[in-house]
Amino acid sequence: MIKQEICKVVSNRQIADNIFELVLSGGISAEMGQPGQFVHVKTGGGFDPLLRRPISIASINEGTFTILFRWQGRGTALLAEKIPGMSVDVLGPLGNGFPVLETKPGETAILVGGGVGVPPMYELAKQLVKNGVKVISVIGFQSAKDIFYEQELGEFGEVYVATVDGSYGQKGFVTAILNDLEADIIYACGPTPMLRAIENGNYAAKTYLSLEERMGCGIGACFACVCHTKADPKGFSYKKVCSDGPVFKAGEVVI
Amino acid sequence: MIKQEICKVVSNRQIADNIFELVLSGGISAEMGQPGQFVHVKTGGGFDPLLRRPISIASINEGTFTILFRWQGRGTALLAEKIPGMSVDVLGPLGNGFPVLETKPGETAILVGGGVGVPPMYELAKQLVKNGVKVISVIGFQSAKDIFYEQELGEFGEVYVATVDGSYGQKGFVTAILNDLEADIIYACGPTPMLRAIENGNYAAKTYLSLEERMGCGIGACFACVCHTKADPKGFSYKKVCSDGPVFKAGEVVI
Amino acid sequence: MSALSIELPGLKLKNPVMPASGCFGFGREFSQFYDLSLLGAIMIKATTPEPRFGNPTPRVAETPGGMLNAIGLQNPGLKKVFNEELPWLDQFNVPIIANIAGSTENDYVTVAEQLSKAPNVSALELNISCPNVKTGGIAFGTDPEMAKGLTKKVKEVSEVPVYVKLSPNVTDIVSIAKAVENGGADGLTMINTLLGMRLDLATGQPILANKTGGLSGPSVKPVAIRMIYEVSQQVSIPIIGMGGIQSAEDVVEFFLAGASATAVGTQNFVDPFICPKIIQELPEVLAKLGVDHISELTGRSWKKNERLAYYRP
Amino acid sequence: MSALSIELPGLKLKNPVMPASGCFGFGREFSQFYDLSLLGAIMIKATTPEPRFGNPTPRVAETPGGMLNAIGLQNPGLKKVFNEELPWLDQFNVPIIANIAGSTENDYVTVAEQLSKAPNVSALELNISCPNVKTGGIAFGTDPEMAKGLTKKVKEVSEVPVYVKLSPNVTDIVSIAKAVENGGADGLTMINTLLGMRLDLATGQPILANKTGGLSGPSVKPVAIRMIYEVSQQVSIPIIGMGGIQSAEDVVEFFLAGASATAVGTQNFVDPFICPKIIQELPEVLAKLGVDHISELTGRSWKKNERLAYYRP
Ligand SMILES: Cc1cc2nc3c(=O)[nH]c(=O)nc-3n(C[C@H](O)[C@H](O)[C@H](O)COP(=O)(O)OP(=O)(O)OC[C@H]3O[C@@H](n4cnc5c(N)ncnc54)[C@H](O)[C@@H]3O)c2cc1C
Ligand SMILES: Cc1cc2nc3c(=O)[nH]c(=O)nc-3n(C[C@H](O)[C@H](O)[C@H](O)COP(=O)(O)OP(=O)(O)OC[C@H]3O[C@@H](n4cnc5c(N)ncnc54)[C@H](O)[C@@H]3O)c2cc1C
Ligand SMILES: Cc1cc2nc3c(=O)[nH]c(=O)nc-3n(C[C@H](O)[C@H](O)[C@H](O)COP(=O)(O)O)c2cc1C
Ligand SMILES: Cc1cc2nc3c(=O)[nH]c(=O)nc-3n(C[C@H](O)[C@H](O)[C@H](O)COP(=O)(O)O)c2cc1C
Ligand code: FES
Ligand code: FES
Repeated sequence: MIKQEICKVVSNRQIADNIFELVLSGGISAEMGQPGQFVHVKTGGGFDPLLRRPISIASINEGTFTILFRWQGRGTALLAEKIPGMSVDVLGPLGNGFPVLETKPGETAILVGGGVGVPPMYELAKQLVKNGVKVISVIGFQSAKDIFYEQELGEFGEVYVATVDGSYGQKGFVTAILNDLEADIIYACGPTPMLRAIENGNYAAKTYLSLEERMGCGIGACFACVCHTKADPKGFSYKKVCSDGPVFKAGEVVI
Repeated sequence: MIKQEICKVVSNRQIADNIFELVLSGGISAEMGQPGQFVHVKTGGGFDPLLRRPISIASINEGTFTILFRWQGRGTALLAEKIPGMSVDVLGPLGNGFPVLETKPGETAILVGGGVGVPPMYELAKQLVKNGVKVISVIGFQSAKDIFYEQELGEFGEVYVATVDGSYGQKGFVTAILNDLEADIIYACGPTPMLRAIENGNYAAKTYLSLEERMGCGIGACFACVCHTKADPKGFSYKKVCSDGPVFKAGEVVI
Repeated sequence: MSALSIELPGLKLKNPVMPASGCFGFGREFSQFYDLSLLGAIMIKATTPEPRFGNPTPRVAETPGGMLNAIGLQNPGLKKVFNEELPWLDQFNVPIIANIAGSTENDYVTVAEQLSKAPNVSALELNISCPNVKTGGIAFGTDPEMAKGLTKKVKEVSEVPVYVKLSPNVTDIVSIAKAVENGGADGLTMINTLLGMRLDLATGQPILANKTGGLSGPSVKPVAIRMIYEVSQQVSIPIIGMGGIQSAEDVVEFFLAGASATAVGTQNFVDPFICPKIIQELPEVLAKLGVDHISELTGRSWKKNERLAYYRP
Repeated sequence: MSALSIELPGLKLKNPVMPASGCFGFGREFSQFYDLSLLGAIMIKATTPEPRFGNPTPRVAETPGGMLNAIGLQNPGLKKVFNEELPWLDQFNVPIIANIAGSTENDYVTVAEQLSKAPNVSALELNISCPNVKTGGIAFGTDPEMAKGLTKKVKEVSEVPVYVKLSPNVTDIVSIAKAVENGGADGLTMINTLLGMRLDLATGQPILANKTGGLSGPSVKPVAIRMIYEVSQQVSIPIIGMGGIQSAEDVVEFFLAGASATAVGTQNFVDPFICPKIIQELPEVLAKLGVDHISELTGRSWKKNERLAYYRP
């Protein structure tokens, strides 16, 4: 069930250039299950900023959960300043995440994360491995200084890293690595061009993509985050990224 | 000189119902001298709230200064939440305070404070006593629970307290007490009706009043805080409470 | 609770707080959070004769103390609203105000005629102020004669009272208000969004795909209060006030300005529980103000110079 | 510094940042904080033929992300401005834009004729948009024909270029802009304040003695950006943009929308050092955007679809 809760900051640490790992505690964590869901976070107390910020759930634990975020604008700047004991107003868990059971035990899943698309892959990898799935992570960043969670994902299987500037791992985009791998299923989250390339590349029989869109409510009420369906790309039918997604099967919606 | 400085919170404690005593440290304290001047405080980091808040300087010390404020709206609520180590953006000292040297050694001064008009009286009393002036403080509040700085002012001379509801000290307004006292000079700060009553009461040969007005800039540039002069009550001449005041000689401006 | 009950043309409200159109969909999402029958009423999303997809995304952008939206009247169309959304809402026993929109007078008339027949639609809200569509919408709301003409046509076919939603993007809001009153409007709702825009420094382009959008949220509250203050003194039909309401105190401010009921828009996105919270807090705020019934506050800022009892938050 | 230099009718500015009229007095107070010659220009407080006291207090009220003011054009009058304030400002070697106001056309003409003769006045700013005075002011700014007529009259007597300051409180800002361009305006400044109001719950009455006031600050920025975006595409005279500017990024946003220079108002009250701070930060922001000269940004949001270099704050 979706809850609104004032969570407590357990820890907050910088783990890469402008990337923070924030652990929050609260009963709301008991509502979380599916990797790829997100929380909608009120980053400040008043109306500065006014709207909540959507952030993926990176990891779910007993009584706590973890989010990873990039310091980008006013909202994430305020989150970066949080110290243990402070509180954060969280609405969630929201949306539909990655279908973990789509992968059978013994099958291989490739988890593709680009930049701040990496976070949900951690909980996903954890759950897949628990189910006996072989996990390969392919994560892409701009540059060596931006890399995070390479080791953490390494707990669950091989990890390949791509950097745009070639300062670490494979030079270029994650797709360069995907060309050389095989899997039964791909789960991906990252910038839209990356998702498009993965969809077009047909790297596996099944592909699930987590989309990003500017949001108002995060719960399906404001129609800020809709996208067309592939079946009716110019028509009236639509999906809401916040409540129908953010994860869609490749081919379901126009990205 | 007026400075803008990010001061550090040394301490912050509640001293009466909704009344807080905030001690700040910063080089700016070296610029402060005259009691009755004020600082213009940015209470939050962004634009919530947007404007600074004028607060009287209550006491000036080596490297620190003290302000006392009533939790009223958004700005003072944020100030009330400050804890040691946090920072506060302060502009000041602003305005012209009470003329300490108007009172000769050996003379008697009555210091009248109403509610959050009490704070500047502390530094004023301190300086007057240092100059060999006899100080009597007359302070008024709504109710017993609102009283603060009775003891602190007691360090410098007699203190009389009035409460509107009679729950402590003299029932009624400060003027009831003033009727029974004599002095060479009166210095007063408090709500406008109190200042008017003191002006009209002619309780001493010389009277100085500290005015309150909604402010924009606090430095004399926006014309938010002007008042007419008594010499030309309907004309074009004016005084700015922020930069010509907040302290005026009784009879100088229309209150 | 009777300190909060309000009667307006077509509307018996247990309290004067309702979600604003477009900020609450058709209620389904919020019904996860609380019992919708707590609400004074529900203003449902704008309905057009045919389904609309609306504008491309991004459709929202944050601004200082507010947000821009350019949804573009996405809605499932008259048929689906009538056959599915309204019957679903029937379970809550709460008056529905149906927001109607279109590109032509005919569009409005079609939707009005049909929706006013729905058993749980207590009033219509004529949206002549949507800034986010190419044709219709705001055009009707910026010209007094067009606004009056449209109001008349809709009144002719509507079986329930008609409230007209005014646009703040005008030089003279009073003349528009008077025109629609003359056209037969039973009430006004105001304000819709202010036309605004934000540019993205990363690209140099507008953030919204539609380029401009409608500004809502706390930042517009002073404009809403000013317009309601002006209009309420010049018309004799009631006003449902909105624009930046975040608290019970804000509701009181709208009443003092001249509103007879209020709607909450953007804040539903920030705090999904905001409407029931405000409803719960109102009696205490009224008590502090020393008024027995909230309707005593309507227009108090201009009706008499009698000051309120001293109020401390 | 040459990446910031700008030439506009009558104005050679070393940078495009100036304090907005009414938010900087005649500069005396801010000269305590920094050397005024750092500024691109100074827009001095509105001047009327005779001294004015302005409105009763309270004259300001805070709003979410903004403030209301109803100063009411308090100023020492033409004579004193000409004989005392302008000569005092001469020491700073910074172009002065004199904001002129009045109740009648004659008032404007009188002030324009005289102030345009002052040696350090480089341009006039015709304030036809002050919302806080009973006569004149905004009335001239909401009617295209009146605006045009007044512009013409002032142009006839002015010895320096004339910029007309537009009011955002209109249905169609483009028609006003075109009218004053036709009237001979050399440039536009926009926006003046939005008409707004706040009520005090403690009394039930407006906080401002004048009841309504002009809304400024960050909350109005999206409205300013939208209007400059619209107007700059329809006129061929330059625009000095203002409304909620708080940072070098905001200045860039105004340029992208279509401004050729910018003014900072309310933020001077929050941070007296804001103008020199922005001037200092601008070169770095331009470098991040990959532009050599700030004027390349004017109208970039609509001029070409060429995206800017990727920008990270
Ligand atoms: C489903 C979902 C999951 C996400 N998960 C993560 C995550 O795990 N870690 C992470 O760092 N980021 C994540 N993002 C992106 C994150 O929401 C934005 O970086 C964040 O909102 C920026 O806020 P800001 O105040 O710092 O930036 P600002 O640019 O000041 O934000 C201004 C407005 O734009 C919106 N906005 C800006 N960038 C984005 C964006 N990329 N996507 C959506 N809205 C945006 C903000 O929400 C806000 O409303 C996710 C986005 C979505 C939609
Ligand atoms: C020269 C001067 C000295 C002052 N000294 C003190 C002091 O030492 N201690 C203290 O508690 N208070 C003092 N005040 C009053 C204090 O400024 C207000 O209580 C405070 O600004 C309220 O801010 P807020 O955000 O809590 O309230 P809000 O009501 O949310 O404030 C909204 C706006 O109204 C203004 N405002 C509200 N009340 C007042 C007021 N009484 N006077 C001026 N502006 C007001 C605020 O500055 C702000 O701009 C002083 C005022 C002046 C003018
Ligand atoms: C996302 C969004 C969608 C809206 N859709 C509509 C709509 O369909 N019809 C309408 O009349 N008003 C619509 N509005 C305007 C609101 O009903 C309301 O008038 C406005 O937002 C001001 O109130 P607020 O500041 O509380 O949001 C919409 C507003 C928002 C933010
Ligand atoms: C206190 C105050 C006084 C103002 N006085 C004038 C004035 O005399 N003449 C004028 O043209 N504009 C005046 N303005 C409007 C500003 O110049 C500016 O157009 C407006 O405030 C928007 O900019 P901002 O949001 O940066 O403040 C005044 C604004 C404020 C806040
Ligand atoms: S964000 Fe509101 S519907 Fe998706
Ligand atoms: S507050 Fe600006 S002049 Fe006094």
